[in-house]
Amino acid sequence: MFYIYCPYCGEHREEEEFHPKGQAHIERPKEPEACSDEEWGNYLFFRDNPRGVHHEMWVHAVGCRKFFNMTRHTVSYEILETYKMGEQPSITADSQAKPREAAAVSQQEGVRA
Amino acid sequence: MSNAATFDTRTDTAIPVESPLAYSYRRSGAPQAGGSSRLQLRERAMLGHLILRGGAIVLDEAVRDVLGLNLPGRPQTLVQDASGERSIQWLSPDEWLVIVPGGEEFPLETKLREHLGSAHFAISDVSGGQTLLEISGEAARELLMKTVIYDVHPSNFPVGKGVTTVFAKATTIIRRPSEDRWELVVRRSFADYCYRWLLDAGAEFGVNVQQ
Amino acid sequence: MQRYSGFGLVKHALSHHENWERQWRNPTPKKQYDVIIVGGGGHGLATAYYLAKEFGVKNVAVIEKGWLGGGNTARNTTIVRSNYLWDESAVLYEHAMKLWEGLSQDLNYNVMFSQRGVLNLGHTLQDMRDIQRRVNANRLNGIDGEVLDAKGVQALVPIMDCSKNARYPVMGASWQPRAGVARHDAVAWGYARGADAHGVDILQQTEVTGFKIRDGQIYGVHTNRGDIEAKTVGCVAAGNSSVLAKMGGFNLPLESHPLQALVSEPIKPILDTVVMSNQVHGYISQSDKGDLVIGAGIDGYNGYGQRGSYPTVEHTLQAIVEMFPIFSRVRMNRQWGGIVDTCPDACPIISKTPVKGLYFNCGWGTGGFKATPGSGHVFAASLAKGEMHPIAEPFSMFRFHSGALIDEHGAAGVAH
Amino acid sequence: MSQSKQQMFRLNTGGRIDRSRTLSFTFNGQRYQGHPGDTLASALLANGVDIVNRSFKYSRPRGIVAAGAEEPNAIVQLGSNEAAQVPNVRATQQALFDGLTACSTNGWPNVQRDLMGLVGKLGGQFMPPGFYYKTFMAPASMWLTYEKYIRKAAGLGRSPMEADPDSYDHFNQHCDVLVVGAGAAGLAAALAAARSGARVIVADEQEEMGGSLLASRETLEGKPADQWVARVLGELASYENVTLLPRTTANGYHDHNFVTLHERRTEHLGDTAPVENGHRQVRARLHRVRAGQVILSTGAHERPLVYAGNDVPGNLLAGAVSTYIRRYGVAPGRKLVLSTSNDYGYRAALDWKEAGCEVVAIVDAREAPAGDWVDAARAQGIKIITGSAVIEAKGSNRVTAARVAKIDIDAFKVSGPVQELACDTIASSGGYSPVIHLASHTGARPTWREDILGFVPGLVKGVQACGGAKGTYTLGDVLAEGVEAGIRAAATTGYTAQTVSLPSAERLQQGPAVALFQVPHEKSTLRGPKQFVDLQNDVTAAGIELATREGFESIEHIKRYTAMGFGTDQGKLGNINGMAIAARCLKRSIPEVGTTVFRPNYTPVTFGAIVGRHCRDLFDPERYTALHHWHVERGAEFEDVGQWKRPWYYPQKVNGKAETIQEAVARECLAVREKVGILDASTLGKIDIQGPDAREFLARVYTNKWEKLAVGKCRYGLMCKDDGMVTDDGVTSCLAENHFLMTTTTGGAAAILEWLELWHQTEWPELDVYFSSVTDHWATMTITGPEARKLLAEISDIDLDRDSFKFMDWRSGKVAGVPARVFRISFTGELTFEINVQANYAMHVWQTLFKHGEKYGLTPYGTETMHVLRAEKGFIIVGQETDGSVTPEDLGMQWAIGYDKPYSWIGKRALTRSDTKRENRKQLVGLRPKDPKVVLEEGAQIVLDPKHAIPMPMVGHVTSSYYSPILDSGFALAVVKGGHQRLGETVYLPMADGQTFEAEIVSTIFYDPKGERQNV
Repeated sequence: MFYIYCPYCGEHREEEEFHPKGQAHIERPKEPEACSDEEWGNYLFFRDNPRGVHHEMWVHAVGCRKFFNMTRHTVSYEILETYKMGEQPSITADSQAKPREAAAVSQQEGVRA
Repeated sequence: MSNAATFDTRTDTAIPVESPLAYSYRRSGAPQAGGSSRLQLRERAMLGHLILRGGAIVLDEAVRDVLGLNLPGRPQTLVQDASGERSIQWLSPDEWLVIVPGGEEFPLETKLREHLGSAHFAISDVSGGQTLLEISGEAARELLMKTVIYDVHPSNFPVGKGVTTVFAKATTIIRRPSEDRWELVVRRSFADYCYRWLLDAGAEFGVNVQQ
Repeated sequence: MQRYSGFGLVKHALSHHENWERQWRNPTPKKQYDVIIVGGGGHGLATAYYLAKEFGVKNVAVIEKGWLGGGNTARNTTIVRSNYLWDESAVLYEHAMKLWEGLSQDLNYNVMFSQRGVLNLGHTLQDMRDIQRRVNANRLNGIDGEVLDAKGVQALVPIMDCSKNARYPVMGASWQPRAGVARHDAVAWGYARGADAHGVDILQQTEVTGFKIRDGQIYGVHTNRGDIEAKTVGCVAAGNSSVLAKMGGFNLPLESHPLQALVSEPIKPILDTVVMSNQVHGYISQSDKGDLVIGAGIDGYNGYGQRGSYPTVEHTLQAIVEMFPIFSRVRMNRQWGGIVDTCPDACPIISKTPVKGLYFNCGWGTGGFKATPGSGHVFAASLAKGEMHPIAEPFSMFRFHSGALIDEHGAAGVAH
Repeated sequence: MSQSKQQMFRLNTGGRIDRSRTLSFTFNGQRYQGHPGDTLASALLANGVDIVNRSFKYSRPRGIVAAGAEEPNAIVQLGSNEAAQVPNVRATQQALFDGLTACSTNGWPNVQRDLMGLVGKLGGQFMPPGFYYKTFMAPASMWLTYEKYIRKAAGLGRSPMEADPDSYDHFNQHCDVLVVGAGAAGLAAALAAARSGARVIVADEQEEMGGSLLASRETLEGKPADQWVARVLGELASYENVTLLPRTTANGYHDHNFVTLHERRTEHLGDTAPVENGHRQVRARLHRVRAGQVILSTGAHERPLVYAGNDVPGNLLAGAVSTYIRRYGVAPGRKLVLSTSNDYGYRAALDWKEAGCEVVAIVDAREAPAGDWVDAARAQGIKIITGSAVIEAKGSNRVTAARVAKIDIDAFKVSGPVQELACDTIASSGGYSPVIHLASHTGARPTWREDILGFVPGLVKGVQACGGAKGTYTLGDVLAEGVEAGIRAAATTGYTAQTVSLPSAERLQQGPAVALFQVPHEKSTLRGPKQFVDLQNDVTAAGIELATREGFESIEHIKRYTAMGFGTDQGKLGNINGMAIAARCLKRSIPEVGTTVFRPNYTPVTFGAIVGRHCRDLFDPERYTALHHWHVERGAEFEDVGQWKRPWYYPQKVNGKAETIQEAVARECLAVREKVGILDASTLGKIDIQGPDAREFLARVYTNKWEKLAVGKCRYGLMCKDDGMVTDDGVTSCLAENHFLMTTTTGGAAAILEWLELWHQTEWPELDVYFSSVTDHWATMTITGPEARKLLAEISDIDLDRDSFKFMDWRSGKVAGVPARVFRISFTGELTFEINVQANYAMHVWQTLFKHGEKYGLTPYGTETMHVLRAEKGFIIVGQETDGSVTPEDLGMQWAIGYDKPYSWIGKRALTRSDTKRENRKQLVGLRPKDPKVVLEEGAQIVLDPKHAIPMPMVGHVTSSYYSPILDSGFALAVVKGGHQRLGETVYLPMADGQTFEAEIVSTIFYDPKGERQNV
């Protein structure tokens, strides 16, 4: 069960307080009317669903009720970072090597009751 | 003016009121464990509850001037006045819970709105929608450990902290106004469930319910 | 193929079981096949089996990165039913059901398909409306089923709490007598043995690392054991479908989620039917070994870890004990997780793709096992002809562009 | 030995049992005696009970082989009465208590003489692995019949048939360091961590903490090791930052250091929890621990050797023999033969000898064993047979002799003559397997270490293993590793731990062990007598060999084909041996065959403990309105709507007899249509929306227009998802220019609030608007019917004049002396006022309404009547008329769609997709049954040609159907393909009972089509 650092509450909280909201950084087309059925369908339904580093949106439903983003490994389930809505991830599938450690430390080792 | 409607939902004429636990007392009673009790439970009903929304910078001055309290900017903090009767609690970066003695909420809202003028903010009166349960006694923390998933150990939950978290299968706000006292802010419609849960989980400690 | 029978068993016993043949070969990959199936689970093996047996395509390879039948086939709760709401899915699952009914004999492998019946409980007025709607539709589609009231449910499952003082009292249920359970591993092994006997190469420990595509047409796959050529490639990779699609250069409307299940310790037989409930959210049956086989819900986040979160297990067991208070002192032995690829409309994708010759069969979510024979059969037909089988037609991935979704959430609300 | 009631195998001295007190217990109907400190297993051995069970498949007699969690055989049914039954209790882990009642789970007519045993004897060879798959296929119709008999053999224990009298708890724990296992390593680690001030939890599965030290022949600081244990436990107990949890098993290790601990609080006291000062104690507690660091000091399980007849009672693990002697003061036999591949096994022989019993011989697979314990054995004059092993145990109900021979391990054959040694006990040791279960729960793959012939845990972040769990077995090193782990764990969680001075342990010389798993036999594995690998599932070496012959090459395949490791012991004893055998058959190395993945639970956990308090009345919250009490006293029947309990209808007693739902609903409907009714509508979701951009926001989330809605006005709104499908509806009122009150469906309230926040926080943060739930703050009372205005006028100061307070207006004022907002909206089609007051005043206002309402015939009505009335008006219920596949246009609600709104509101684009533009989509229509007496079934399917063969094409279904008292006829709402173009057409509804109903497609509005009544 995940232990999630809420970027707004500034502390780790139990997964039960959160709801996953699917892939992050999906923007609604600015001009929906200009979209083809295909483009609109892609926005609505088609997803990356990677095996590995994934950027997803969560909401601190039982807490501050804020939506935020999370970079998480979908196999190890390790949370590499969480960041506020509107911010960009510092860790991606490509640029993973170094910051991964740092982030992992703050998310994992730093856990203190 | 913020151009929002304000509405005093209270009346000073003597009208019988029913707290969210009124039905629960009738249904489940109010156990008196007496001397052997390691757990006290008490509802503080009919208080004034306001939800304050807006930017911290916008609200801070108004709250200080009107309520005489500093708006807690740090997450999970609870600020009270000397009497402990008035408090304001951080709920989210743009949301605070103000609890004041019953009847004070409307004048307070009005004053805040005057003070805030045309700034962007929101104040919602939720006094009828929630109630406050006080838990004290040596077994209080054990009871909470059975109930909420949040870490209530003193090292993580010092006096002056308040969080919104999972209470059994409901949501509550849990606060620690003083060393030996915990407060739960529960929604009216969930109050009976929470009450029955607390009696059930607390039974082994012997519960005293003060009405 | 060495035929199995009671007599054969006795014969082998007398020769100390020293003469049993391999159930399938362990061949080295050929350079080229007519059809490559990516994914050696139940669906993939069934596809290969029917390709070779029914559609005369015998030069087939099944490529499996792990061991055959090791994915969701080995991890599901083995429920088989066809009482789906919408015509499109009802036809598909009933097609599977009819194949289930002769499968052991067809494969000469006892998959222990046991038609002990499935109850879908209703606890609210809307539950009952949905149940009536579904059962009426099933009946007119030629699928067996009836609506039971609480008394009828109690009569079928005496140990269930059907009293009014339950939190969500049982108001009734839909009952499909022909539904039931099957031995999941045996399904994969039976299809593997059958496919192998028809000349299909099952390549285990072989991982597809990419597709060979030239001007929009596929002509082979890269694997960790070298390139293998084929002009027709069918991907049946369940939870890993999105990963394969990416290799093909497109996305799918899929999310891969953990789906958990658990079993109790074996106890003496006490529950003969399969019981499912959306409202309290749990489902349960008892295996021939005596374990209570219990399905939990899907975890909301994407996960390839074959692990889910603990609260899902808690909530499921709460539901089970709510329905069966006497199980409170029974003990949970083991829990595990699978990776389910879920579609927005809770219906599968059996489809052509933007790449010519590359087909996908995925998105079965929590309903894959029960469809195994039907899925394999219609997919095989489509691969053999190069045109989608009429039953598969509505399940094109492009329905998510046109909007022609087949929303089975009502019927598939609970993981199964 | 059934007459032996005087514990004839109990030693006169030694052990940690309290001989001064005697406990009596019953096993299979026989009364026996034991002592406090006994487990059920040690007490049974003390009384010479050899056969404790019958095996699952072959019904062979089985005895106790181990002393802990790894025991595969001694699985018993516990419980002195029906409600107290517990299936599958492991006798080696069940503390003895006075009056304990247990019996074997298999065996008929009894475990001593079992008829199925014959079947096993004769039929054994006809039941190889996978035999089910190869038989019972013909005829197809017979499988269920075959299966009925197969199922008879299923299961170990049985479920109780009565509800559980006990209660269970969850405990949410958080700590810096969780230590799992309080043996030498664990205690050392806990000590180091605790002294640093870190919050430490120590969990140990046994009755007493101390692990192997409680029964060790080794000394610490020259004194018996258990003295050091006592001292350390004393110190730990004195720390406020330490929690000691004995009888507590870490059963599951989940992500991010979340570990579940199963604490058995009363199972050592009785089969139901004792009552203490009026309160029944909690039987078990599930600790949900979030730990900063986890230390796995779970030790190692001894691995038995696999030889013929190794399942006959009297075959034990060497370590178990020592444990029974040293910890429980029981010698499980008289004459011992020890078969070992390593030095550790020798301890059993030494303990046995010191207990005053006869050691016939130590049979050591090594040519030249050397080491301190070997020397000690020689010094004791114990006969040591080298280069050999016990290749077969003789005996049926108890070992009578061991067949011993020289073996060639590499060639896997017996290489010398066989001698038979008379004995009643055979102890075997094949070395140790670290307990890696918890580590592998996290998904971390274990790694094989050739030097210790075992898997060691693969580790994820935040966890470390030490001692036996890591493959370290020498006491001195174990302690050192523990301390090191403790210090590191404390440091990682931000504490500074100073090192701990270790007690001095003896440094023993040990010779290398030899890799021996399956012992060769004169006959081939397939032809020879059975050699058991997994005792609980009757998996034999021959079975594994057969599986590999049939092409099952991955260990996962082999496990599934043979069922190895699927028992309640999860293969703690057998799995490694099984892998080794598979490796031999496949001519591969053990790691090549594959590692096994253990899943939670480490040992089984009571459902009740996992459920905790979330059962019975507390299974799920019941949400009540402020008026709930009134509804209950009025005898309302309730409907579950989400978590709410809503009055469904109010049956009245008519001359002593309660109304049926039909009678009650008819009465309630007419009361509303003809007089006035009242509904508790408090459950509707209410969201307070404030901010200068509130109006713009509404325009984006609703399908209809909002820019012109004036203060004091209300408007109905329809909400879609961006796929164009209807998801919610409700009335939103303009309270002030920047202030709106939105109502949502009862079930949708929470989801809609989150939906609004989602769009505000992620897509439109630039809009200045805030949302707050005020659902519980307001109580909502709907008075509706021709007399509504008169009634309200009596107790309100609001000007109710039809022209000043128009339909779709709201006003504020006082009702029954209470400040109220009154909304003139209508869901019934009648003149309606929705009175909203602060919930604390609700009961007063409600009762005042009734005081004044009687003369107007004020009648409370429930959700059923509400549904009838709204359906008569063609008003939809989201979730009933819609199912996630219905657009506003399908509902014929174009009037609520602002096609030309400037912003492309949520759902708009999707409405023009090729499929949503389709002509023949299912559209909402009314259905009038040809026979007015007919009330169509909700969910009934609609067809155009009822004579069509099955499958019969369906064009839609009935979404709502009721009897209308005011129209005195049945009527329905339905969705029909192209329905809007089919008004007047006849459709058919073929029902299950064979009859087919006819109905005409009509408008959805059945009553007061002009909508005059709400405007009176």
